[in-house]
Amino acid sequence: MAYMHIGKDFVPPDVVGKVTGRIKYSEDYSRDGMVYARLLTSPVPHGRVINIDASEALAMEGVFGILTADDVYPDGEPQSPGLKVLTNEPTLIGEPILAIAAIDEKTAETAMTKISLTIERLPFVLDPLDSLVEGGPDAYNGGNTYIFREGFAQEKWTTDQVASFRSGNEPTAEAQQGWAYGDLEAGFAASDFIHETTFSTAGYPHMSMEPRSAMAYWENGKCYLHGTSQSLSAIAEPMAAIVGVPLEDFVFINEATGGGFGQRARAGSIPSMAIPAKLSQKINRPVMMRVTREEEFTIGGARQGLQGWIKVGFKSDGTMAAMDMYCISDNGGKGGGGDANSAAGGVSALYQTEAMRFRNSSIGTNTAHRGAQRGPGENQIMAIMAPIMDKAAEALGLDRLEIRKLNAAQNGDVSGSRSTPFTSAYMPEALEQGAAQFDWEGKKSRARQTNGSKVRGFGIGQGYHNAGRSGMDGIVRLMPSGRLAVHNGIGNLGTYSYASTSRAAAEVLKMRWEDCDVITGRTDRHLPITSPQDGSNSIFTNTRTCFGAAQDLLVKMKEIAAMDLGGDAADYEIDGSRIYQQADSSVGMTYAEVAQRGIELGGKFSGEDELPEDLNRLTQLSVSRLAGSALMGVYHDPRHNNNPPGFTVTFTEIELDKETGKIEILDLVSIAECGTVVHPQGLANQLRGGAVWGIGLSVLERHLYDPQNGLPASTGYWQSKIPTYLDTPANIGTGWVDLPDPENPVGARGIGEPAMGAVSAALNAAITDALGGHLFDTAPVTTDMIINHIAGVSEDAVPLAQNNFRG
Amino acid sequence: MVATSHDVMPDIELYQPTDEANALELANTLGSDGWLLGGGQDTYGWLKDRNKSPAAMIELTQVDAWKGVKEIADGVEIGAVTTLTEITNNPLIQSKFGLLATAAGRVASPQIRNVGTLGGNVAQDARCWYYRRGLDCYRAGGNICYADSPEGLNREHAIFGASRCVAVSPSDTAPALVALDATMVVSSTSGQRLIPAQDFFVGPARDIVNMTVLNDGEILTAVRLPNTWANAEFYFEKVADRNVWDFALVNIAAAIKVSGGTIEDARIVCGAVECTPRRLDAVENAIRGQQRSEQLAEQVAAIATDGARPLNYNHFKLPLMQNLVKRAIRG
Amino acid sequence: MGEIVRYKRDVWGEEVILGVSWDLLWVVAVAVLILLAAHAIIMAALANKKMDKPSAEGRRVLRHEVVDRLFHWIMAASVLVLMATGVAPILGLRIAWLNIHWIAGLLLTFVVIAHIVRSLFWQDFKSMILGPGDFAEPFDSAKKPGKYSFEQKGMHWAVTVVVLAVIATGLLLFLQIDSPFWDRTNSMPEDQLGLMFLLHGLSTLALIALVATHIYFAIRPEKLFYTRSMVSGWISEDEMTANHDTSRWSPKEAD
Amino acid sequence: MNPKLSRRRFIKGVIASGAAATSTTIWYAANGAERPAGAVERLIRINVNGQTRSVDVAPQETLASTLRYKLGLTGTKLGCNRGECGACTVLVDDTPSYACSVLTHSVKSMRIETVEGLESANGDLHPVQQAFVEELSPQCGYCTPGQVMAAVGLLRINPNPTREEVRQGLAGNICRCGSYDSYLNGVMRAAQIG
Repeated sequence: MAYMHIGKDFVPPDVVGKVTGRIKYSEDYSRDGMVYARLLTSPVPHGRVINIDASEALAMEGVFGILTADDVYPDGEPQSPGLKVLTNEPTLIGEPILAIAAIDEKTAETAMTKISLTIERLPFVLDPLDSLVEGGPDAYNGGNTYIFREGFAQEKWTTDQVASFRSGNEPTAEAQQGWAYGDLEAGFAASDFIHETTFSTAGYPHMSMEPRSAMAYWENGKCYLHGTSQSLSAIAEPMAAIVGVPLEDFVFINEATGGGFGQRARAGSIPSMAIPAKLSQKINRPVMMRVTREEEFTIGGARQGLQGWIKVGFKSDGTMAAMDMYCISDNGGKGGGGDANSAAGGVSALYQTEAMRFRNSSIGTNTAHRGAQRGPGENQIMAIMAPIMDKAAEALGLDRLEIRKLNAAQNGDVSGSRSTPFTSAYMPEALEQGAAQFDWEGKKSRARQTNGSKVRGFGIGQGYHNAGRSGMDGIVRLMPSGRLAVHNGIGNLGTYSYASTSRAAAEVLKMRWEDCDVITGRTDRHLPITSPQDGSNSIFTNTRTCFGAAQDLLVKMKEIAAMDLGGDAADYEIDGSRIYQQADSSVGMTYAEVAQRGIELGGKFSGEDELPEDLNRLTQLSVSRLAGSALMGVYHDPRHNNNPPGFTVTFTEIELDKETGKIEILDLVSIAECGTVVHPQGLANQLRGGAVWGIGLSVLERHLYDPQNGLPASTGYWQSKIPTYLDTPANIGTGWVDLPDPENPVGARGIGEPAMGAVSAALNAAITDALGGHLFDTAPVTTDMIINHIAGVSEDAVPLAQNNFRG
Repeated sequence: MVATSHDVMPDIELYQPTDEANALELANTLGSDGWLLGGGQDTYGWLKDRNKSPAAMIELTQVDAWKGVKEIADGVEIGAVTTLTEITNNPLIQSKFGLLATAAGRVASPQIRNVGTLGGNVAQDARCWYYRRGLDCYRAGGNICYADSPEGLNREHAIFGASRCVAVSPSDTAPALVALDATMVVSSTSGQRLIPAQDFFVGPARDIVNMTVLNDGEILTAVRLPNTWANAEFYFEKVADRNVWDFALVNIAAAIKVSGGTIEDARIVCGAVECTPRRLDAVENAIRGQQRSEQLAEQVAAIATDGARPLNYNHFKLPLMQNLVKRAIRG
Repeated sequence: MGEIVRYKRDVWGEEVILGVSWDLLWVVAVAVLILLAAHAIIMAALANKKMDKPSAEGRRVLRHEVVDRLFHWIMAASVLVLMATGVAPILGLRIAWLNIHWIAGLLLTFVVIAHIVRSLFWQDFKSMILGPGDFAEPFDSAKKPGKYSFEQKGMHWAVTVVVLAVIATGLLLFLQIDSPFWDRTNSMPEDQLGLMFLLHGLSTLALIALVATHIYFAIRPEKLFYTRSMVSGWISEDEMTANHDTSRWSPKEAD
Repeated sequence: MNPKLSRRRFIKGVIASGAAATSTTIWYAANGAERPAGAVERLIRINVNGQTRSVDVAPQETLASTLRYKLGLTGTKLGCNRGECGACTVLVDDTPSYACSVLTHSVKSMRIETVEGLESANGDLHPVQQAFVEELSPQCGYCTPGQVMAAVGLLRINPNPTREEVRQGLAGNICRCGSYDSYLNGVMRAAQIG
């Protein structure tokens, strides 16, 4: 289908601001009388605040006040997992205990040192398996796990059970959660190749470039919060609740966000933004709270680390007949995360496993809080699975590409515990396209060729994430000026989807992009609700709402035209600036005229009544405030059917130096299978960025806590090993299948997360290939591990460890 | 700091002497209260964290006499506050002492090399994360090492020469200077001392809180490279986790004089394996007079790690070091 | 003057003992110097009133057997080495002191044990016992000691206590560093470790004071014959009768 | 061990441990001894983006602090404040430097350029900026000013770099979004435009 905007590049409105430095992130704002807050954070991994004596600090000149957990939770802290705004019951080092406001940061930091804090120290644990063993320490007050609707609980295995798991065996304890489909036993019985192993993957921090600084002030009873988030309008209501202010009196300002990657999607993952709001309310001054890199590490969250056991069976023809998977998920210091479940779902989706069983227990540790990070679960497990696929191919005498094609998801396929059908799926096409672009057939014979100390390795990776939601709202307004205002509540974290999805409205109305304005950036610009911008959903979800709202507008335009110019609404056609009769194009009116008429007519035309049912509260509020200002299209999106997948495929060629353990990526091609392409540059950026993240997961990034005392060791960019220019290839090939999805009006699905998983999978497979088929069963595979493997050195490191060098 | 992540520079006085005498006088007067500031890349973190609290900084980079590269009678003299970028790009160093140019070019990141100085790079403090976190370990004047214990995170730590402290020499240029048999020019108000690069660095057995032999009031003002090793065959390699920013897991600097395929003389030095750059005398002795070959490299590599004592997580440094020695000898 | 105890933060930021304040080293040094100088001045002032020095000529009696002399000098040497190596880094001297320190410490420990065993079973242990009667000795010029004078016994027991304290704490500290016999475990909590360092430091300071005093008396002219006896084993009969009650100490003749 | 931790004691511990180290380390503070005269004056003039500005600058102040909080030039971002990310990269006498890790006093006699100073008088974007827009190089944009400045600095000394040279030249700038490839495309395009 030929589109005017969909599939075309454009200049997103904020990009000039980004290259000139003019666009403002939360810490770039200032306000008269603004004071500066700094955080006093927990010095212990697990403790209880007994007393805070701030009298000496408060007596200092230039100190304006403090905020403690008692201020935030006058009725006591909620006994639930999840980050608190401030806490008296820290379960990780660096958790904010109080904030202090002063004339400048230096004074605040000095004042901090004059606060007398008495803390009772409690036992701590850094590795889930250490907590799981009977008698092991518990990360939380009241247990080491949290059971939904039941509260904190203790999950313990016998010493033998833990030891048996550690030595590579299937866990025998009952798991907290699980699902299964198909006949697992029959699947394994029918298998000619079975691979069984324990594995571990590292949790590691998000480390967005912008620390989660926030600034807040109160004016006329309203709270203005300059914050950072992935999800602009989705944040508003829950954030207002955390601050304790009615939604109508809360303005959230967030023009740009310096990266999110999962940890700024929901208010509960960035409650620290409420600190300046609460403090500002208490001391009656604007408060800026700059968050440091170390604090961003501590409260910025981390991917869940997985320790698990898998058993996979393949039939002689290469079909994945059965998959059994048991995970222990590291829930960190504040709980959270469903990585293991997603990992299992991802395996089911990508490899179309005939029978599958998934079991998981989530265990807390006194480490960074966990939550979604780019492709949570799927991206870790693909790094483990890809080398296994290759091993199966080798054992069964199949080509590595063929075994993937054989198991690939296609239209009509289903996946997951409920056997949910895909809205559409073209994985074989993606594999073929990738193979062609990479020249798999031409290159694959070079695998394991050596050149001096260097050896080549090839890898194919696949990525998946459920990539679309629905049920959100859309607002568009046709202004008397003839311009279209597309109200879009997606956060601006660098995907440009707030703009690219808005173009679906322009598409419907056939308007030039130059005649459209995306209204976003702050909630008092009256935004519709949208889903949190996580789970790669925005492209799918918000093209639906923008398209729908524009359709509603178009219907109204036609009604007005018919009303004023005669005939039936269905007789009218549009061209982007005029609405006219199909039969006689001279009978018509301009968009500006229609807009003006809409305002005059009022009622449903200008958003005053006949609004869709089930509009979200925020949307209602926005519409009520916009009512009468323009001809409005308002839309509530119904639920979609089935599972819209985002699929990726990556082919890579590496050179591994057997003497240094270093790898160099010689070639890397990533292909997206995400329905119709909405924004090619944006899509390419997601594939490139996903590649860098995949490299981080596979070979670099880490999460270090000192086992002796729980101190975090990887609090900055240096120690957490964020990939640089020189750790990533100079060229990343990209491509896309570009076949439309039926559940989306423009045929689009999301892609952000799978863009990473395919790369982590391909890279791990390539390393295994280069090492002649050695499986590390872990991610990342770092330089030292490669050297040790080649030299036959074994260290006293625990293979299933979490939060240290092995995971 | 443990409880609060300090991030703001606290009040500290700053002196910016522009002539040598004034700078030395300040260093002498301020003594241990004065922090010598080169490019500052190993300064501001300490200060922002409030883990070190000098009363004043003495900026050395405004003293022109301590900057630049010049030819002297027997070689080249490099001012201690010459930036690493300048050293990397200097034609004289590139042509005669390419080893140092290469090593300087592998330090940290371009921006750090743009302001970081040679003196600062060789005199920088240990990068052990426990120490950098402000813990009161041996190196900070305390009575314990957190890294060397059965559970300590010591992947990046020493395999040689540990004495209570297991930190390693983090510098990339230091091994090159030792390999080139450089002389360190150390000045103070009471005069100048010339110290061979090899003796400039000090391990924890002798001094557990300092990495160099500089005393209070002394300033490293220049580094002299004798012509002895000019235009020898050089080999430098740094293996680090990331190819930017990271300190070496192991690095190697070698200067080898070859004549008709025979190794006449050699100096081979590894960094990041000991608290000081480690000169591999035994390897040098083993290859002197031998034909430079793959076979020789294979034969002698194991000697390099004789006496190594790995910790819990750094066994990999032994094969890595052997492999780098092989590569250096192989050429 | 500084404080007696130095503190540090443990990993939790909690204040724990780090060790003794080495400012006390100077306090001890100055105090000992002043006291000994005062003693020397007073002795010099009293010198003319003193009776004649007993002659070293004549019959010789055995005061210290060769094995005991050997023990003494090994202990003396190891203590001096221990003090020198322990104090060197405090003074900022860059020497590789630690290995020498613990080797000397082990030597001292073995010799001390040997000495204790020997003194209990093969020597006249009673001669060193400090009884209530001994305390009258300094105030009664008529009263002479047996083999050891009150001052000698006092010095010996003070050194005994302090050396045992140094050894006990030193051995515990030795366990905290790597040695050829074990890898360190960091098993001692930081506050206990600090306490050990404090006790080791305090007993070291006491030992320094005692050793200085001991050496001072050893080289005082009127006591020099004792020092000679620790080298060659004998004192003259004249020296014995002048300083000792022969009814309480009757040594055999020296070879 | 005492499970209770008093913060006041803890602070005292900091001070005590500082004092403890005094005798042996070459740094450490402040027993109140007289310090020599000649320390820097706070009121200085600095040349930023071609304009000379008078600013009150504390001796220990970093250039990033001065730019952001004294001069309101918030285009220079603080990503880590430790020289580990490059978001604060500015040009000092044409040389890319981390503004978080340079003292303002150290560069007071030099030309400082920030991202705000790149556009021409008529508002045209600098070729690097223009190319970054065309290639859609930024994602979240937080590292972008640093990437721009590093690229401008590189092109001044090497107007026609190879892709590999650009990669090396920009290596001191982290992009957590992973937009490296897009930035490289941008710089290569800028070299053509420029």
